[in-house]
This record gives sequence, C-alpha cells and structure tokens, in this order.
Amino acid sequence: MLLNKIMSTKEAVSKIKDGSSIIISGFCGIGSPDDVIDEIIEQGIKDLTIIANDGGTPITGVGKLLYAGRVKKFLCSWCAFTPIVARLVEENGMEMEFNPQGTVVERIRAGGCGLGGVLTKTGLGTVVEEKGWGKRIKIEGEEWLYHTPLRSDVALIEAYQADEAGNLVFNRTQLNYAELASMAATLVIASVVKPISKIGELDPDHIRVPGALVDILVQQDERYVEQPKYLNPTILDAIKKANQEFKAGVQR
Amino acid sequence: MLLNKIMSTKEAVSKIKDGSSIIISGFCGIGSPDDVIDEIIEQGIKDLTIIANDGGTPITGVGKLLYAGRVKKFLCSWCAFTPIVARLVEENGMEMEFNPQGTVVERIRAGGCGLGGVLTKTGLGTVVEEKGWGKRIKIEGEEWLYHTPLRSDVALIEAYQADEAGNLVFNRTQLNYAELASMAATLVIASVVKPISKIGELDPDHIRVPGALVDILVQQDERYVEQPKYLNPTILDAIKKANQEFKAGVQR
Amino acid sequence: MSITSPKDIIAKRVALEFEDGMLVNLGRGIPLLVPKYLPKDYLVWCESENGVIGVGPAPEKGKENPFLTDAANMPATILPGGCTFDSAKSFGIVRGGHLDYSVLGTFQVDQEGNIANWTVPGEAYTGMGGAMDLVAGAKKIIVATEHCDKNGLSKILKKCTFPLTGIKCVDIIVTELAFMVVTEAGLELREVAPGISVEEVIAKTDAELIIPESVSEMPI
Amino acid sequence: MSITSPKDIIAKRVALEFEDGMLVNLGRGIPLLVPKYLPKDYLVWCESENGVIGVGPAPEKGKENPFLTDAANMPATILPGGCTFDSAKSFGIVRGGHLDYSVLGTFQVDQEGNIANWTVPGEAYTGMGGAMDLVAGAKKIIVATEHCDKNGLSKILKKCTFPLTGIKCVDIIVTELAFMVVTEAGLELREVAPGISVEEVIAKTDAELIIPESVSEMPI
Repeated sequence: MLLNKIMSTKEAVSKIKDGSSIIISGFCGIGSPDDVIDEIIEQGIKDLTIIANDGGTPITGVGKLLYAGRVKKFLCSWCAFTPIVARLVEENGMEMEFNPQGTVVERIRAGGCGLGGVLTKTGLGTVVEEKGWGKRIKIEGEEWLYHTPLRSDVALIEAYQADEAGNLVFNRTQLNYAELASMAATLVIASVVKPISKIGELDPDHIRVPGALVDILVQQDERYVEQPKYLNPTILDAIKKANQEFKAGVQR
Repeated sequence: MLLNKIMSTKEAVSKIKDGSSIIISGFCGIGSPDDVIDEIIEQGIKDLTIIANDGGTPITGVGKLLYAGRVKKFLCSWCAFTPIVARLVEENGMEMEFNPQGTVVERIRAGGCGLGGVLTKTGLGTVVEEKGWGKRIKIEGEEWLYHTPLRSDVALIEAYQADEAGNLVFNRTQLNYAELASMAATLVIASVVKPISKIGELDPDHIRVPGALVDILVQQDERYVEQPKYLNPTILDAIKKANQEFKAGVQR
Repeated sequence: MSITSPKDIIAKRVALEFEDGMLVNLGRGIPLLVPKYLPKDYLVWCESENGVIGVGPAPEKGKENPFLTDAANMPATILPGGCTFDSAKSFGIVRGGHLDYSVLGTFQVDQEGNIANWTVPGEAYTGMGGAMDLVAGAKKIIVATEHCDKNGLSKILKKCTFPLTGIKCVDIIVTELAFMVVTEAGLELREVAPGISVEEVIAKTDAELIIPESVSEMPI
Repeated sequence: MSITSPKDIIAKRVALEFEDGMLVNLGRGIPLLVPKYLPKDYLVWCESENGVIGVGPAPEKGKENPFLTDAANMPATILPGGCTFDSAKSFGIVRGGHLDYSVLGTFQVDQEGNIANWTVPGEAYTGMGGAMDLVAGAKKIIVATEHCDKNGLSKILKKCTFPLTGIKCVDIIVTELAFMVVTEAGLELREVAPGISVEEVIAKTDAELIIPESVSEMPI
C-alpha cells in the first residue's frame, strides 16, 4: 500500500474548510474526538454546519464549537447543557434544527446508504412536524413523517483501536454514531485512542468501520487519552474570549 | 432468570405453525440453520411464506423447503440453483417476488426498526418496477422506488456462539441477515454451532444480536456442526418423494 | 417492606407489571427506582439509548471506563449478559417495538394518552433527545409520575398544554394515588393506593376519569 | 508480460483505471482477472456482497472455514486488513456510493449506458441478486466484456433488448477491441486495442460510436 492515512491532528484539520458541513460522532461527548475539535478551534475554522446527537457541554464535544462561535447551522436532538444556543439562534442568526435522536442517526444512515430518506412515526403531531423539520406524507394510506437523507463534507469520529489501513474498533458506548458517520461523509477523520496497529492485527469480525471508508487517522494526543475530558488551555481561552465578545454584542 | 431459552430442535420447531411467515438468514446457505429447516420438513409444516436472500440449492438452505413443497409464497433476490421455482409458480401457484439483494435486507430492517418502508434508486426502470414489487414515487421532485417494510412470524438464524441469555456472536460471513432478521420477527429461533456459554462469558462488544431479541436457542446437532452441509437422510427422502409427486403432477 | 414515599409507591406498582426477561427503557427519576422492587430472581434488561442493553450500576470510583456511560452520561457498567451496539440499532430497538415497556416521567399527560414530557413552554432550544422515539416505539408506554406538580396542580389533564412528545401513545399512568389505563372510551381508574379514596383521586385529577363499578386497591 | 487472450486484454486495460487503496466490487468472470494486472504494491480492497471487504484467495484444502465464503459461495479467505459486516451494511456500502468501481460482465450494454446483465429473456425465475444494487450505487460502473457474444453478435448495442439491470448507469465499457466511454452525447470510442483499427471496431459494434479526431491505442 502506497497510501499513508496517519497524519498529525494539525495536518488532518487543515483539510477542513470554512463553511464545511461536519457530522461529529458522540453521545454527550463520549465518542467525540475532542483533540480534533480543539484543533478546529485553534485553526480558526468557522461557519460550520454541525450535525450531531447533542450539543455536549461548553467544554466537551460539540459544545466547544458552539461556545467558540464556529457554528452557522446546527442539527441535533438535544442541547440542554449548552444554553448559548438560544442566543446564537436569536441574536446571531444560527440556523437550528432539532430532530429526535433516532431520526438524526437514521437520516445519516439514509445518506450513507444511498436511501431516499426516512419514514417514521416518531415526531408526528409534534414540534418536529410543526416546524417543518419533517414533512407528513401519506403512502399507501398510512401517514409518516418524511425526513431527507443527511450527508456531510467531513465526519469526525473517535475510535479505540485502528490499524494502518484505517479499520476501526470501538470500546463500549464509544461506538454510537461512528459506524454510520463514516458512511455519510466525503472526508472521514478518526482520532484513535490506542497506538495504531499494523495491518492484520485486528480481528475482521470486531471491526465496525472498514478502513476503506476512513481517509485520515490521527493518533490521539496523550493528554486527551490520559484525561478524556482534557481541554487544551488555549482552547479554553478562545472559548472564553468568544463568549465575552458574544455577551458584549460583538457580531461574528 | 427464570426463563430458559434452550430447547431441542423438535420443541423449537413445534412452535411454528402451518401458514407462518419466516425470515431465514443465510447467503447461499451460509448462516442458514439447516438443522431447524430439516426439522420443519420432518414435522410436516407447510404453506409457509419464506423471505430470504436466495433459494439455496435443492439440498441446502431454503431450497430444501422449496423442493419439499412447503412454500406458498417466496420472496428472495436470487434462486438460480433451485429451478423447481419455475414449476412451483407456474403449475402450483406459488407466489413469487424478486427484490434486489439490498432491497430485501433493507425491507427487513425497515420492518424491524419501525420505519415506514424503503426508498431506493435500485431497480428503477427494471422488472422490479414493472412487476409492481416496488412502486415509483416522487418525493420533493426526486423519483424513488418505494418498498413496504417486511416483518414475519418467525426468524430462523444460525449463530456461532451464544450465551444462556440468548446473546449471539457470529463467525465471518455467517452474520449476513441474522442481525436484522432477529429484529423483524415475533419468534426468533437461533441454532448455535458452539456449546452455549453461561451468561457473561461473551464480550459485550462482540455480540451482534442482543439476547433480549432471541426467544429460543437450539444447540446445533453435532452432525450439522461436523458437516455444515449435512443433510438428514429422512429429509432427503422427503425431498425426493415430494419432487417425484410434483413431477407426476400430484397437486399439493 | 413498608413504603411511605410517593416515588416508592409508584415504582413498586410499576414493578408489578414487569415479567422476567423483559426488555425495557427506564427514564430518569422515578422510573429508575423500579428495579429495586423487582423479584430478586428476575433478569429485566434495561436498554440505554447510547447503545447498551444491560446497563448496570455506577462503577467503583477509580474503576470507570471512560467509554462506558449511561444515557444520562454518568459512568456505568454492563451487567453479565449485556451488550453494546451503535445508535442506529439502539433506536431501531426503540422504534421497532422491541421494548416491552418504556417507563417515563412527565410534565403532563392527558386522558387521550397524549404526553408532554420533553420541554416546558418557552424553552425552545433544549431539544427532544430520544423522548419522542421512546413514546412512538415501545410496545407499552407507562407513565410513572407524581399525581400533581409542586404547585399542587394535576399533571393528569383533559388535554396537554405543553409541547407534545407523542400523540395517543400512553397506555398506563401510575401515580402515588392511582393506577389508570387509557382505553378507547377514555381514561379509566383501575386502582387506588392504600388509604386513598376514589373521590380523592377524582378531586385531584383534571382529566375526566371513567370509574368502573369496582376500583381495587393497589396490590403493593 | 505478453497478453494474448481477449480476457486478459480486457482485464489489463481495466486494471489501469485502478488506484491504490480503492474499494471495488468485481463481478464473476473477466472482472475477477483484474487484480492479476495491478501493481504489486497496490492494496485494492474487494468488497463481496455477502459481507466482506478484503476477500482473499481460496484457502488450502482442509483449511476452509465453513463460515467464510465469497459472494459466489466458494470457500474464501480474508486478506490482512479485511473485515466482515452484515448484509445491510454490505448493501449500504454498495448503494451509498462507497465503491470506487463496480466492474461487471454483461449480456448487453447500450450507447445510453443501459445494462442488461442479470438474465436472458425467458428465464423469469432466477432473480437479480445484487446486480441491480451494484449498478445503482457505485461511483463508476465499468463493463468488462468480450465485444461480441459466441455467435459473433455485438454486445454493445443501440438499445438493450434483454431485461434491464439498470438505466443510464454505465460509465466505461472495456472490450478486447476497444475502450469506450458513455458521454452525454453518446458512446465515444477512446482507444482501440493494439493491432485493431477504428473501422474494425465500428464494423463489430451495433451501437453508434462517436469517433473523436484521434483515437489512441490501448496502453497495455
């Protein structure tokens, strides 16, 4: 194999452009690649469309991008721990869409698997329908909420183990959105907790994301491995600064 | 736990009624529970609706049920190795539906996951549309083939390992339809190759079918384990007899 | 075991509905107390939306696996016989009718079986999480809630006024006062808690209750 | 390496389209010969519909795993770096545009890019298997086929007459005579095999061919 998929976090993140759409794996931050998220903030990448299960917290997962003011559009199921969302929407014009958890993941799956969308009972007669996030349609006499498929420019996932071919293995609830995120994006970046193995060292039956679907492997920075909720101090500063500007009414 | 899910093949199959619909896991017979299929023939169960990837061969997988004349309706993607299908349809009125492989499994998934059906490009403008197996629909200006979800009374799957709670682990390409079949049927019967383990002996991350979705475990008969294409001689006789009657024009 | 707190009355009554080997999802708060009241030899499998069946208690301090939490993001364990899966399978299990029960707390529930438990008016940016999935998918929806809110107002209404989680989906409502069933005809009072009269339940309930000829005492 | 057989000409030309690290699905027959002509240091991942990426050669006799076959049900191996998955993921990979190439044999293909490779008229009960998935989903569809059938009739038609596998989906057609590309304007002849004239290709082709100013020789 001529290809080398292993890159520094810096180089990996340099492939992400302003205005990109990004699916970020993770459930309340578990399975989110915090090292890559921090590097996005460090590199000043902005105007992002983020698709994720939830908003994390101000200092974990997707929440860091929200608090650092990098998100132009946000689709998730839940973000009660990131109250800045209300202000981002109402004062800064961030577009916001809420979908039920099962709908978010199913739409990503539809995008990644070439399906025409999702037909579900979940959300019928609720805000999901009222806001037009899902559209009521009747097929063969039965009513469903229809949602379009989701795809993105980039997927960011965290894995426990990987080999040099990009095959990924997960640990417990770290898996959550990773398997399907890896199918629904043009550029798939995985941050790997354990030292990356040689090809052939992982059991084929334990691999949940085939290497052929992974573009870039990042060996997770030791600080994040040792302390899964590690927050780069410069990122914390950036978040604080953005938050202060925001409170002071500086428009971004 | 008060429940005991482990039964003899005989007892397990006695739960299946004439006229049942059955999803049978397997890809060209790999992953099909041949011991359970043989017992269905032995017990004379008939008028079955079978949903499967393919028709197997006259002496493996679903093919045995076809040759033994037990199938009233058959949905699969491919059955080139069971030429009796042509006669079963044209002379015996067996209902036959062909769907592309990806459509079969996706319809089972839709059934098992509570979705309203499948929207796919696969098969547009082909026999799948002409025969009405899929229906062309337009959603937001784009055309798709729509297929209804599939569910069944029974799912028959083969697993490599299991524990007493019904958790299942698979070996290589044995997995194929098992994970989704287990979600789309009222009664899930798994035939297990290796001796069934105590609860807690399987790694939670390696389990592909949660025990809570499995109703009955059958410890696979040694003859089938030692010889994966083992064919019970009495079944071979039954198939031969049915085939001769069929050729002689005896209507079933 | 003498039961005095409203929460324990509710949890104990809900537990009586459970059978060995069932697969359930238990919402935060009162629903999580139910396992305490199950027979010791029962194995009831709890599904957690983040991808586990068989969620166990919190691990000992220092023994946490940073990659294993429950749906509320607290460090968790997996019981023997449990397993993990991805989010699509997790919600396939929820939405495909594989949960025997989804037991939920609520802000409001009404006599038609509508439920409003994901947000209160004015909180436009919290999101519904998995709440709408749980009420759309499980075989039976059991609402386990205190009968009245902290202002003493009935949570069991004629018609929900908060944003809905799901429509006509609730099967059973269990409070510290009553066990009620949503029927085609309306909300039927089946049992009252020990020491509680039918009249008291009616008085404390906004919903119109169907009162059958005999209302039994909660067998707790 | 001197190439004489039509099949090898086709396979060698198709191989030139491949890049290191690609994910492909190779149909039975000629497509399976392509890997023979890939640079030795390339790792090209072959997907098999029954749930494998990295299908390897047949195992030694006596070393077969009864639970590991290729899509044609023959005992197989998995190459280092390969992996397994279930059928939904397998066809998600196929239909979701994750295959760089699907290389297929065919009975007929036409100048509009329609393909008929799953059955012949009168064979109503064989089924399409995964053929329709493969032509609907891959990033590029390469038809690798002998130019004419055994009766000497062109397989490259104005319009397919056999039951279709997919409509307007073929990108490239490679035969032992020519390398052709389906364009908006029609079927364009890009290369002829060594020793073959443009006129010979035109004469042996039922489809109308667009002939650009210069047609190169196949670089095999």
